[in-house]
Amino acid sequence: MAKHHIEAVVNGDPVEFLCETEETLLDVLRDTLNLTGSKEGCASGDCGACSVMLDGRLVCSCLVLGCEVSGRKIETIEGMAKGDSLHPLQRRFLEAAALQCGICTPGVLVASKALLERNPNPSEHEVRFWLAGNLCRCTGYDKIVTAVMDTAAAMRKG
Amino acid sequence: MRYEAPESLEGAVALLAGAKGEARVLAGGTDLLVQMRADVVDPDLIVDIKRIPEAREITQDKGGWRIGAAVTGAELKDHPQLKQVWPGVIEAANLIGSTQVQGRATLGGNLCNGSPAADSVPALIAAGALASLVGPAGRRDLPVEDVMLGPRKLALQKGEIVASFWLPPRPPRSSDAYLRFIPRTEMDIAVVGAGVSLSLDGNSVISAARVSLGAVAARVLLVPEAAQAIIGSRLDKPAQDRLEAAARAACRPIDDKRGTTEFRIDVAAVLARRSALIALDRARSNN
Amino acid sequence: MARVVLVGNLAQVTGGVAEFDLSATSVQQLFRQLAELHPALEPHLETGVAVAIDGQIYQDALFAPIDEASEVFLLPQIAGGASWQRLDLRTAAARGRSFAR
Amino acid sequence: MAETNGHSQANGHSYVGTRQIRPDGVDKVTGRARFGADFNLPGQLIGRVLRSPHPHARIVSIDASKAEALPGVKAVITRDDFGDQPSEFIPAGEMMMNYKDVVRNVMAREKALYEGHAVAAVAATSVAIARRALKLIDVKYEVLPHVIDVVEAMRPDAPLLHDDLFTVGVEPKPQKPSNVAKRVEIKVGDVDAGFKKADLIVEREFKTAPVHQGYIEPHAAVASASEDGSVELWTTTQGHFIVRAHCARLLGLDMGKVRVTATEIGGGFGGKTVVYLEPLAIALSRKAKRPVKMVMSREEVFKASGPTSGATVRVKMGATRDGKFVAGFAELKYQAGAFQGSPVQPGTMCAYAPYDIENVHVIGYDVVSNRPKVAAYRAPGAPISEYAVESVVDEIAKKLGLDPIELRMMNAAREGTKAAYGPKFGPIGLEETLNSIKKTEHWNTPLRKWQGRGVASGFWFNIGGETSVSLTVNEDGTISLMAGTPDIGGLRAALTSVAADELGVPYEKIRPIIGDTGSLGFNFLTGGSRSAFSGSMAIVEAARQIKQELIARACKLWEAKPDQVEWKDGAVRPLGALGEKVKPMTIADFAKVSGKTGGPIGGSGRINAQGAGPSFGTHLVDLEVDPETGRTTILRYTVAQDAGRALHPAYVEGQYQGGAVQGIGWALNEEYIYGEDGKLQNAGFLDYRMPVASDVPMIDTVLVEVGNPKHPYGVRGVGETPIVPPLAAIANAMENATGVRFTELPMSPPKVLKALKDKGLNKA
Repeated sequence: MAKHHIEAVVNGDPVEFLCETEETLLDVLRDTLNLTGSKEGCASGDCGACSVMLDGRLVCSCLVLGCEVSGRKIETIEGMAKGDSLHPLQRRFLEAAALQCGICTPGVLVASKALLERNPNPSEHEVRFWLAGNLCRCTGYDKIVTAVMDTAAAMRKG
Repeated sequence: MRYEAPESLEGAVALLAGAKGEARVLAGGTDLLVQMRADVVDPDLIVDIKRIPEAREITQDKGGWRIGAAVTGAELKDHPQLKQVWPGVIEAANLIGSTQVQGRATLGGNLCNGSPAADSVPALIAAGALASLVGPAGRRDLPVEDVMLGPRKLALQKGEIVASFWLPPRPPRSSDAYLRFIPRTEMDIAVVGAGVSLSLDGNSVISAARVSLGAVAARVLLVPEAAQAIIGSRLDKPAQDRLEAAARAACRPIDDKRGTTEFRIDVAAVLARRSALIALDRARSNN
Repeated sequence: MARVVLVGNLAQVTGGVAEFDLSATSVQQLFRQLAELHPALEPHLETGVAVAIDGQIYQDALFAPIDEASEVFLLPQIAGGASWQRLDLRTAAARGRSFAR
Repeated sequence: MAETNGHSQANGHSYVGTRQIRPDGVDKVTGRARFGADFNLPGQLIGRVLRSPHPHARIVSIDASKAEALPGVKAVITRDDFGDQPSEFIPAGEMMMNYKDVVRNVMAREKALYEGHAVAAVAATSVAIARRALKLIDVKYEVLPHVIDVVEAMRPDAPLLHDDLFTVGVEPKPQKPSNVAKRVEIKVGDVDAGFKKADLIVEREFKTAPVHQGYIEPHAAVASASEDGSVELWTTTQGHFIVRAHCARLLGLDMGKVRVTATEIGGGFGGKTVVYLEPLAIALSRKAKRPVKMVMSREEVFKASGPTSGATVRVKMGATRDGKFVAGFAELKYQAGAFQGSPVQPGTMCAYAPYDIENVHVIGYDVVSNRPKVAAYRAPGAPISEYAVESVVDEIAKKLGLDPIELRMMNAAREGTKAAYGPKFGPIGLEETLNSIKKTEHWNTPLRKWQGRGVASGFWFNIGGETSVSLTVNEDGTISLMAGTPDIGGLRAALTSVAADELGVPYEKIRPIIGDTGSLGFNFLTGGSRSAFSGSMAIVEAARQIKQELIARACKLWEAKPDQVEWKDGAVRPLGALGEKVKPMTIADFAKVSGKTGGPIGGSGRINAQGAGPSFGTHLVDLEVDPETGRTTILRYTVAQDAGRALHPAYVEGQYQGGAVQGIGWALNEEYIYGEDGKLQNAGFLDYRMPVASDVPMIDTVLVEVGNPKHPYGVRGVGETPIVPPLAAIANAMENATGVRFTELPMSPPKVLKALKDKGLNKA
């Protein structure tokens, strides 16, 4: 069967690509669109390293087929910084050493941004449960959770 | 591998009924894609039902609620009224996987994946939900407990799909709850799940109840004996003990990597009691 | 004379002798003297031991000085990685040449 | 000692001890950083591995002709593509290593020895074709009986993995082969005499499950072999020089023709210290004459890489009435996986290292079974043996009615103590960590019913080793720093701080990179808590060379004698009368005239770092047990550890926190679960249950700094010790909460509930 021809919007830019049915959105992002910021840690939705926004919903791009995204909006880690300025979460993660190896970081940042857009004042409990699908093996989560809460506080102040 | 995303139920049914080889319905994809990647399934046709209006909507219907089979957990959680009326169903749906998985996973997919450990299924069964099936022979309603026959075995005919679920009208002083046991706080498959739905009379006595247990048998169980054990009571200690005994008696679990037989029976009883107490507490404040 | 103690299985190689008094002033001399006394120790000394001199552990350090009054322990080498890469890789690679296809 | 609760003092340095932004940070928060699987080369093929479905089987034949004939398949490799390596033991510590095993682990030869063992590999033009090709390879197996458990593998009638494996370290030498590769021993004093002096003897047997390092990034490599025999390789590894050595040996290549570049690495914890895909990718590329990219799936990571040993450990300790330890015995049986080489030796040496005990005897066995070959995992071997000992220490405290911290304090190793593995300790910080814990508010908060508190200490040696770095002064006075040990958790930030302080230039003016194997001299890998310790020593040396060179050039420029100038605050400064004639020159000033004054300026540190300082830590944990379900919740956690000196305190805290949470996983839920069929049942993150964010509390840290006198900044190395204490701390807290001593890890809910039920405690 011929490949699917898909048009979608990624990080605000219109994109077109061809994909096989079995290719996931993650495969398309990484291998076809060369957006390798989203990572494959498990390919089963258990690690969150491939987190992206799909029409405003946080999803694992490894659990979405490429052919499903026709006409839809996708936001990835590559779209998080605007121009020269990092998103406040990105900045805070750097200042707070909220990453060690950095492989989970793109997914954690995309997920954390989604949280703060819904809930500008999350409790520690809410941050931890929201991020439960983002495995990190290096940090023990402490500095990640702290950085998300500190960013939220700073953003509330404006 | 063919992919189709029909915009009507009829279109989906026609595709599935006419499929040669293996055909799979794609709702949230959180199980299907994993199984495809692991070479467990290799379908010739995938029918994505997310462009079908009925599968994507939450509507009021006949005094109750109709929830499309492809509505995601995240959408259920965001619905302003549902969580008031069916908190147990909503919390069960929101226990399926992570926030990311919530953005995709659906009630229809959770049921049709055919796992006895599916989190939303005991809550739906306790709620008395009906699955609305559409197939080549038309539409029929089936109680959710009758849809799944065993692991990966469903009562669906060829070409038939679950289009939506209907939750019945709720009398006052009613509520529900769902608890599951997992070793971690998130991200695991239920080792045991227990859903309880109940209604109270004017004297805070349980007048109606349904109890359902997950992951303790080859399919999710509706346990009428457990419901009988608490109907007519205020869920005092003796009623709790009867509930636990009935829950235990209903379990027919297996030993596997997620838990032992003994553990599952013990915990099923504990969760049935704890769920019932939460449901009771909620019902009391639901006037 | 420095006091030299073999820790662990090394004493098996020497037939149970675990303590020596040696006049060595460096690890290199120490190894030479030990190898003379117990030739079977030699392959272990080449790449296989760590040397603790007055509590300080040296690995692969032939020229580390040993004092008259030093207390020296020969220990199994300590690896941070798996035991099988804490080998002398140069030796390994050099030997490997002769088995190349 | 500076006890700083995370904030180090400046001590005259301006960057060391402060929390600088990591130089590689922006790339990592924007998705720009390139990890193993992010590399692609023009014309690359996709490589995939065919793996054994059987835990133990003789490979009768492999017919790859159908796969080779499939359009799009460019190469297939099997055992026939690797020359055999002789059985030649190269002494490596008392652990021997044997390339006969290494070549068999990367590609099965006579037998498949575990489920997931590589049997063949293909390179094809697409993933889909590669997958189809694997299904066309016809492997005929003769299935053999398998053995998984370590104790069963030691039985004389157990299925034999290697018919040429004779136990080393026993006299007389065995006549029959067995699965016991070796017996090792550490002996100090006379334990029998020691036990005679004991008023209390506690003896217990413990069991731990194999656990995986669990890095989130799967193994990945891209290889490009050319017609002239040269090879380029990009791989995610803890040591690209080690990868080069292994690949050169296995494939008969000149080291100089193999250039290995370490990509950014998405976690390793010891698991990325060996080769799996790399030799296969090179062999495929050599055959196909095109670049080959290989990436493991998560299932392959679990089935064919890592984990660390599971073990059975017996501990017997004796103490006097007032709590003085007089004898310690232990017997350790460690799984090595399919090939010998478990970390049992360090297990024996670490078991009693935190204590001053006159009489110690530890015996260890290295045992093969039909599991993946173990790889290093953070303080390899130590968590297992120290868990057992620290559990018994806790029991002794309870039986003698002593405070567990006081008991440890009474027996703690300190400067001058003869370590249980032989030599005397220099300055060490165990007592300080115990004191720090005792002073925390955490230690003094009350607990409720079903809550418990546990404490345990831990030790790791830390190592130095061969290290090469370079510092290059660029034309504009900025500095390029090159290190050769992959940066897993902030190394570049730490080394840049040291270089900035040594050279007196702003942190931002130094750009660090990890150089490839062609750009630097040999570097041992990132492991053993060595990379910041050794790297900073090498940086100090490289900076010294630059300063010396600049002083020499200043003397020539100023026609001065060396005693008329000095290096201070980032510049060569004239002293005395000379100061009236010339102005100080900064590095940037020299850079402008470097061509005229002798050429490019730089320094290199090429050292074999000695003097690594032992690191001790003490952990404190509160938890709550649900008596009706056996579920454990970690409520509160505090880590105190001696860092010697924290070059970058935030990343040191990160090591403490991360190690503690890995330990929590090890203690509570992580394990390899095998079926009767010898197959791994939980080869995925769903059922291999690593802690998620909602499973753990904040991890409080106390940075203890007892300087290491052998390091210019006092650094000890911090990465490994943090995973040692959690297992026992949690087990001790479980005992405190429930009254039940758990001796088997993980303490998963079914086990806990069963134990409580057996004692009639399973009611809230």
